[in-house]
Amino acid sequence: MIQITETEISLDEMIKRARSKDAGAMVTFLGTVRDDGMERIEVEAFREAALMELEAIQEEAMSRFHLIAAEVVHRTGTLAVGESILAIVCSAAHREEAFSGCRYIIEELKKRAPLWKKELGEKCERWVGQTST
Amino acid sequence: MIQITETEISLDEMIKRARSKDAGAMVTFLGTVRDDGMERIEVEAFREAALMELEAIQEEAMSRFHLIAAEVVHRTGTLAVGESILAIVCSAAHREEAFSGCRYIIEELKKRAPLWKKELGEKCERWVGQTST
Amino acid sequence: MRIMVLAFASFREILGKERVLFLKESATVSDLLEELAAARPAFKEAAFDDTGTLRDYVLLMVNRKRIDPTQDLSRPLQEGDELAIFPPLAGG
Amino acid sequence: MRIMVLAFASFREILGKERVLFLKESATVSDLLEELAAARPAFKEAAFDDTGTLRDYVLLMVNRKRIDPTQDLSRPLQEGDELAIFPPLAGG
Repeated sequence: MIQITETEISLDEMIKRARSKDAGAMVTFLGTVRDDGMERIEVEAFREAALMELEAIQEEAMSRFHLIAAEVVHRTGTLAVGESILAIVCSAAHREEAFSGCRYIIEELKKRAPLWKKELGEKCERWVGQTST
Repeated sequence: MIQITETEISLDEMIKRARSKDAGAMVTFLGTVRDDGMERIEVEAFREAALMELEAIQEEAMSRFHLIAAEVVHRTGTLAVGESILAIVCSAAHREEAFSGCRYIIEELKKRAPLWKKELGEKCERWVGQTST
Repeated sequence: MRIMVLAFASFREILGKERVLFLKESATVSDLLEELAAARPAFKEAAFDDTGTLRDYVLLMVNRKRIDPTQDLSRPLQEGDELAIFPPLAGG
Repeated sequence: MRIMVLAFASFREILGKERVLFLKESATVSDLLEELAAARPAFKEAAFDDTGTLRDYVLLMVNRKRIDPTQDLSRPLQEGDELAIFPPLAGG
């Protein structure tokens, strides 16, 4: 399941969906808001394009690493320090595949999915990964 | 936290404990009972020695990969297909460290921690990883 | 012809999330960007350097497919096309 | 002297989980294993090959530290030592 959502990510639900009697390993990546001196972040998506891209990435990961299930949920909106921005869950027969699949999805997502983060502090705000204009 | 337990693993609790405002990434490994033609497995531990070894592995992972938290819970007793045998949760500032730390712990656990699995089927039973005697 | 322009992140803050532009037939991506720059000095400053070249970090999609700003700016747009403008990706 | 023997997995099924053995002073790991083999033919068959050599997959710990069966079988045990016998590890 691929989702871009304004509401809190339920890793629990994702893990339930990824469980299978054929799976011996499940690897989960959770990206959380790290305290970098800011108070909160805003996450923005080009929703339709991001969903398309995430589906493509999911399919690539499933077939390359023989995954049994791959779940990706990306949060949008305003998030406080400590909250989950992104969750990826991959299940496979063996751990090698589950680790590689999960890693593949996060790396490709960062390169290809049209999503942006803005850090908001008391005094300043800054789009992540952009040189100041 | 390191634990060897007869009761069901709560990944949720482990993730709560591993959350931190300094963490940007959390990687979780869940080992589950895969349907290999058997009905259930029995997991046995040399409890005191396994706890000692898991603590040593946890400390190595924490310092090598600058982890913020590392949680390891291994189940013992009788488990059905689909149940969780093992959960590892690692949080770190960045994903590279969280992935490497989690991977390190599972690989070392398999090599070093005195734990055993027996597959139980309708007609046969078999200690995993052992040539028949 | 009618082109939908979508802008995200820092470019959304300058241009708004969506706007419809009416351009002459056979207008190119470059024509559209110049029209936006003429209408919004803040966009011109954010997207172009002093020599009038599109800055490196300006990313573009036409109909949800990335185009290469070093090669595809002369590409003619079609009635109903959607052009998206955004800075480098930062998801996850 | 008193030695505690712990056995796990397939060796637990043969030997039971815990047993206390009383050995003569200066008995070695090897002496202990031979005593067990003499008492339990099933253990002898599981742990030793036809030439009387300890099989590869027999793992040993003395006081919760692994010992190397190719080198340390002649190691003398001490009063109160704990010897653990088990097959290859299979956790996770």
